[in-house]
Amino acid sequence: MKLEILLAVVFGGSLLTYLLGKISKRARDILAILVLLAATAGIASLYGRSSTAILCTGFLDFPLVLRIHPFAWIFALTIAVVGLCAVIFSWHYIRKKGRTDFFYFMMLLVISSMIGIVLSGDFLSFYIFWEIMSWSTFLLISYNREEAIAAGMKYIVMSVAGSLVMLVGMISLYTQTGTLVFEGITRNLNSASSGYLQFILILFFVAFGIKNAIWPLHVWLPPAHSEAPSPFSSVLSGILIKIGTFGFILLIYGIVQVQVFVNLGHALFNVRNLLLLLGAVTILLPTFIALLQDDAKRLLAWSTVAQAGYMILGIAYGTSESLSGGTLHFFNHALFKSLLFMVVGAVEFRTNGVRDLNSLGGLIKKMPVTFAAGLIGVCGLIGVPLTNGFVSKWLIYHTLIVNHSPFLAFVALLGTWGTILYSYKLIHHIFLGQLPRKYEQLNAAPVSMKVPMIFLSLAVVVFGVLPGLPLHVINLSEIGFGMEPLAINMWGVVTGSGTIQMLNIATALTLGGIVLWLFFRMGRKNTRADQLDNYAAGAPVPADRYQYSVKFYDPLTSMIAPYLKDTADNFYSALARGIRNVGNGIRRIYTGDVGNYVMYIILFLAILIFIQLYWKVW
Amino acid sequence: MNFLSEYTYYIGAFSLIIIGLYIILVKKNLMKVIIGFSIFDTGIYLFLIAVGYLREGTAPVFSKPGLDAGKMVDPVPQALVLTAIVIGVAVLALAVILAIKIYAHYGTLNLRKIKEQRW
Amino acid sequence: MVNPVLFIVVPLGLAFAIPLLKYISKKIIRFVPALAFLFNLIFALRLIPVVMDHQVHVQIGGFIPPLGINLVAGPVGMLFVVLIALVGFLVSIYAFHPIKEKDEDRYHILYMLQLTGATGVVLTGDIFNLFVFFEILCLASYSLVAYLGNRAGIESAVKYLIQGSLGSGLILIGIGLLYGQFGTLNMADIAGRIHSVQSISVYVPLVLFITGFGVEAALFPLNAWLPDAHSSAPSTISAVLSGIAIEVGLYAVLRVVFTLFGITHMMGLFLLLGVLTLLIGELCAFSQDNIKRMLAFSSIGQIGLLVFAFSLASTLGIAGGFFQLISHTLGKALLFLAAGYMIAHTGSMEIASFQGMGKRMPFTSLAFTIGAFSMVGLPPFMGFPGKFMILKAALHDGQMLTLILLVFILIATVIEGAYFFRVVQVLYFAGEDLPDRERAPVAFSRFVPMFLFTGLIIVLGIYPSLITDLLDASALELLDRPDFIKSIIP
Amino acid sequence: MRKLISIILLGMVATGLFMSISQIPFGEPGERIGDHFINQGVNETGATNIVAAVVVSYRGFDTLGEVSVLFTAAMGLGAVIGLVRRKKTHTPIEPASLIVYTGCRFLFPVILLVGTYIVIHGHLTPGGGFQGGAVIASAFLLMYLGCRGKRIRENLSRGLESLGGLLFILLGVTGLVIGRDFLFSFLPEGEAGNLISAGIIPLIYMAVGLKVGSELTGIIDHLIEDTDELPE
Repeated sequence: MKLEILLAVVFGGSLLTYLLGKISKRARDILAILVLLAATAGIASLYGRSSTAILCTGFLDFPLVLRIHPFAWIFALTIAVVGLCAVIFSWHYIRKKGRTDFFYFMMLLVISSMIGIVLSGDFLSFYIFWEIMSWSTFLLISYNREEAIAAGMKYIVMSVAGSLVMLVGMISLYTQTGTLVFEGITRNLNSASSGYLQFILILFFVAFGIKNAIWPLHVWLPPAHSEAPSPFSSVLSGILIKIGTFGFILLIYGIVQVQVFVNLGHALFNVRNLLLLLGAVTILLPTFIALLQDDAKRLLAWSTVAQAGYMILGIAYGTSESLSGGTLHFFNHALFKSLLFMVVGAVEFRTNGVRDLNSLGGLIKKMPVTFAAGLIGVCGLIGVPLTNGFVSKWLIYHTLIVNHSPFLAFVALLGTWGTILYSYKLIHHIFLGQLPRKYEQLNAAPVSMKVPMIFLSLAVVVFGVLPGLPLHVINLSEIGFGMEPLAINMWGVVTGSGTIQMLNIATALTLGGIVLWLFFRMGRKNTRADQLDNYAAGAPVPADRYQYSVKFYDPLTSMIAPYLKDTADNFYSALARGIRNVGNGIRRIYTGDVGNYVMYIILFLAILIFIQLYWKVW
Repeated sequence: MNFLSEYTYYIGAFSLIIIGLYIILVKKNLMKVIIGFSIFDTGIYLFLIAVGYLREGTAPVFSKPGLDAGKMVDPVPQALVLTAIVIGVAVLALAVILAIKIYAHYGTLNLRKIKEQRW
Repeated sequence: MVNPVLFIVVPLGLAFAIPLLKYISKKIIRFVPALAFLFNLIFALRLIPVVMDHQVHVQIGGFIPPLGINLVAGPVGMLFVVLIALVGFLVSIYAFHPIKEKDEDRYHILYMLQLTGATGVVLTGDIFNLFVFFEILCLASYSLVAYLGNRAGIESAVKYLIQGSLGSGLILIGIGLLYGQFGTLNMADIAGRIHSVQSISVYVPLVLFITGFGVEAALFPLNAWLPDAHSSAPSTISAVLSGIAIEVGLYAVLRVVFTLFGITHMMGLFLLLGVLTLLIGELCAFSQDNIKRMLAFSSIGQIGLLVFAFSLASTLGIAGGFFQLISHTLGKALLFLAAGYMIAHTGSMEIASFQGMGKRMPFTSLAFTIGAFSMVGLPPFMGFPGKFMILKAALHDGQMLTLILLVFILIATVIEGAYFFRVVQVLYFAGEDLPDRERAPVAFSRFVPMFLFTGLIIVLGIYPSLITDLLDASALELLDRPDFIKSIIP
Repeated sequence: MRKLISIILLGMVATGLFMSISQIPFGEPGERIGDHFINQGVNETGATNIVAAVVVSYRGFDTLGEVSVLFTAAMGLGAVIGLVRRKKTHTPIEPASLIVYTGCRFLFPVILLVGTYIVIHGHLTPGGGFQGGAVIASAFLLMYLGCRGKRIRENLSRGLESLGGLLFILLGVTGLVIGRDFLFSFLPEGEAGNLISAGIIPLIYMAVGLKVGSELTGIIDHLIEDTDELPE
């Protein structure tokens, strides 16, 4: 499929969906799914292709260029697939709410603009799609009213700030190189000084870092992800923040070139080290902040911030293995995090909007499919072998250890440890433990929710067993960046200092599993005991005094909580308040007394005359 | 005193302008401010006329034959002043009617008290 | 080719004729302004290709330029004429519904005179004639601000009048000083001789002009009238004041600075002034609860941005400034119209009272949202190319001062985004969700202008190249001063 | 405090103004466009009053603008007052004394005549449309003062106003129609000094006189109207 047609289909489809919604709600939902199916098929048909197309010859005398290459392909495909899943998921989810046409329109617009971003071949079209994505996201985040309004505000203000900084960086690149097309910039950037490159990189890092939620710029993410409607949360967390990741890879590997990037600046302080440091902080702090959360979606949101840190580590490290790790982690994270948001969304849907972990529990019996999906998702998140998260994390750890970065490796491992803790908290609080009385009549998730969840769960497992599939595409894109590709096969990766073969692991695990199963099979038969038929210190606990699982990691959390203040958030809030106060103060100059106003005019005149008398400017 | 005789008209005109501005700046009463504008405008008209003045010149009207064209004052500033006066009248009329309306609404002409529109 | 003088004469004649037309039928009066500005719009658009090729000079009364008054229809002038006619036409459609029960004819007359004055200012080549038309614009504005006759309107009009006529007085002194030194009133003629005299005696008229025109152009600190006047006027007039009047004031400043005086070495001062205006406007708007005051302060901020862009004094900067100017005119007019319609519906100017407007007035809310997005500079709306061009020009300029000021511009833009997005959120997401039934019908006369403004904002946002040639030609006209002078005074 | 600041600032402004003005020699002939008007004005326009030639002919466009300014003010005044229907005066107005009353009625036509004379002879002697119009308006002011309760018909004054403006515009556009410039003097100049001479200058002055007279009268009328309304 041609790139222009692809974009026309998705953007036109979005608008058409909105208009169709005025006629028939059902037709609209189907059309939305069809549009994304078409997009997925279209993108899939472009596999392995590298080509460019001109979208428009002169926008302000700049050509708008589209291009496809393996690197963009994997992002575009992920976006389309996750978007498709989220739209299917919305079928039931959104029906009870108002403004559904608007929801679908914005949802498709966000997805379309993200496809536009990854397919753009120059900075101007990149920026245009980027901004369309920003404002449509803003409208969707605010969709849930009440607290969502503040979340949307936080998002859009940071987003506008970031994109303005990007605009400056982009125009600065233009004045330096005379073009905005990516290839042209790469070609003309050789002569640029190292200081200039670092300056440009920092500008873009701010912009991409805000989208990708790197530590001091992450504050919009937790409220936005938790307040957005759940299908959109999974888009947000699964792919939208990865657009920042895309930007990082594009900038470092596609434009500046990784050899230049690694050797930039000082030995000790340079943008690479800065980025690595921030990546480490982004893993560490948010992981443990996630541990403190009692809101399921907020927990996942913080987890997203933390996982983004892994990607940053992988990308900023700058070897082909680390890039593979980072990119693969992006791909995997898109699958399991959107899956997890759907799981939470399904629960939220059935419980009428309950997201508080402490008031849920025991839903495993009511929503078994959802539980299974959640379990697989959580396993992927932790990086349990045979799920996809394992391979990408292994690649990242391997890079860090082999290249002698013990501190970073330690942080990464510590992050995984924390991940295990909060993942278990999530799965336990929702699905295990005691089923509250009020949820006894709960139904299982509707089919429209099950389908994407099952699909994504399968994907998590399949790509966990066959990591060679995505790694193959990633290799193609690394060749495109002029890097040495990894030695891979269908089952895993071969490196000089270690090999990972999922076939072996799978076999070993399967054998182990069979042994365990036999062991339990041969052991004594389990007896089922009634919930109240147990003892606490010799006395039965009355039903109403039964302890639900609240304050799960109380000793740990009370120990670490004081260190986990979200200082960045407080800083921005104080800044916003400060600006408002300054504004309130400044507008007092318009006193309402016209005598003062006349005085200002005369003052202005007098100052201008004074300037001439004193400095002789003319 | 050559200086004064050289620039008397200018000094007079600019004194009027400055006095008018001073009244506009300092006075509280809207009517007084309007009067200040009147003085300010008058100063400007005087200044414009003074710019076109020619020593011992006559009016630029060939009302009888034999008038020396070289002795006539510049007619352009006079035309400008004519226009400016009409504009001044228009502004003055509007200002006065607004003052009347202000009084009807607020019961006062004190500009320091008419401060509902601010900030 | 139509004679440019008709752009002034036709609306003026129709305005004069309205009292007579009233005897024929009271109904037709409200269509007269639309007719006049439609005429202007069509013929001005047809004249544009001609002026792109060469400036059109028109003498009045058959006297050659330094003697008689001449009109200069260059790219800059025609750009403004088209803009004035466009906004005038669309806003006059909005006024098919009477603003006030009584005195409909006076409203239309004043409205036409206001825009005629603006057209005269941008077309004339004579400094005193510019002053006269400027006075028409100002006087009509004072009257229209007070048109509703309520407390706020009268108070704002008085304050506006005091500041405005002070500014006019200063301009008149400046004209007198210039005539005294050069003995001519034609702008090109003065411009040709300006460097022949001692600096201070030219500098003082310059600052008098900047101060005088700056009052109307709403430069800080001369802009205290603006928030009052814009918020108290009827919404149509707010749209015109914000979309046309201050831009024309800015045009006068530009004409004086670039063409008349040909300044090249004070631009740092203007850059500072522009950024100061921008920051103060946006900061004040940020803490407003009254929607019209917020929009008014936002206009101040936009003017600051324009001043910054023009002060870069490069082709890029001026072209970008013009683009942003057009974008601001269309966007702010749209915002005022949409806000005005919502205010008419709710009876309150508090932003908080607009809750649920997205359901009750979906089209108006959409129009407001698009206008707001365009103001902030989001693609694919018209504000984006403008901001892009200005930033490009600023970075191309590359001086340290510009780059430092750029940081403040970015901060101001973020603040601007914050308050505009807040209103958008209130429109759609604040308060309880309303059922779909409570939808207010959109009157045809309200729908058409808002629809056309919205359409223009989107079309020009996607195809900015439609007008960039004209903008480049305009920038060239302002910068190529010797050519301008030579073409009028050979 | 305010006074002190004002004085300081105004001192600065005055200094600037003075430094600029000191470059303009007072009362000395210089190279100005006014010289051309004085030397050639009679030939070119046929008016012996050069100021009138400048106002109407050379800078006729200014005059059109000026008329529009006055028109704007009149309209603005009406709009601000916001009264269309005139209330019948409920309180009986104390009439002026007989002498004043008779004097006013006697002077009224005389003043009108003088005003008209000034308007018509604008191109020959000092005076013209504006001055004459103002004189005509003063006649009506006298009537308002002396013969209380008498009012002009608003419709009539507005109609005349409108006619005056349209006449001006039509005279201007005629120049365009015959293929020359706007406000081109399409009538023969005639012999300077005659009443019927100077091309379209007298015609324009008549239009201006009509317009200014009716407008100023209207303004006065409005002001009187509104003071009637004021609370005691």
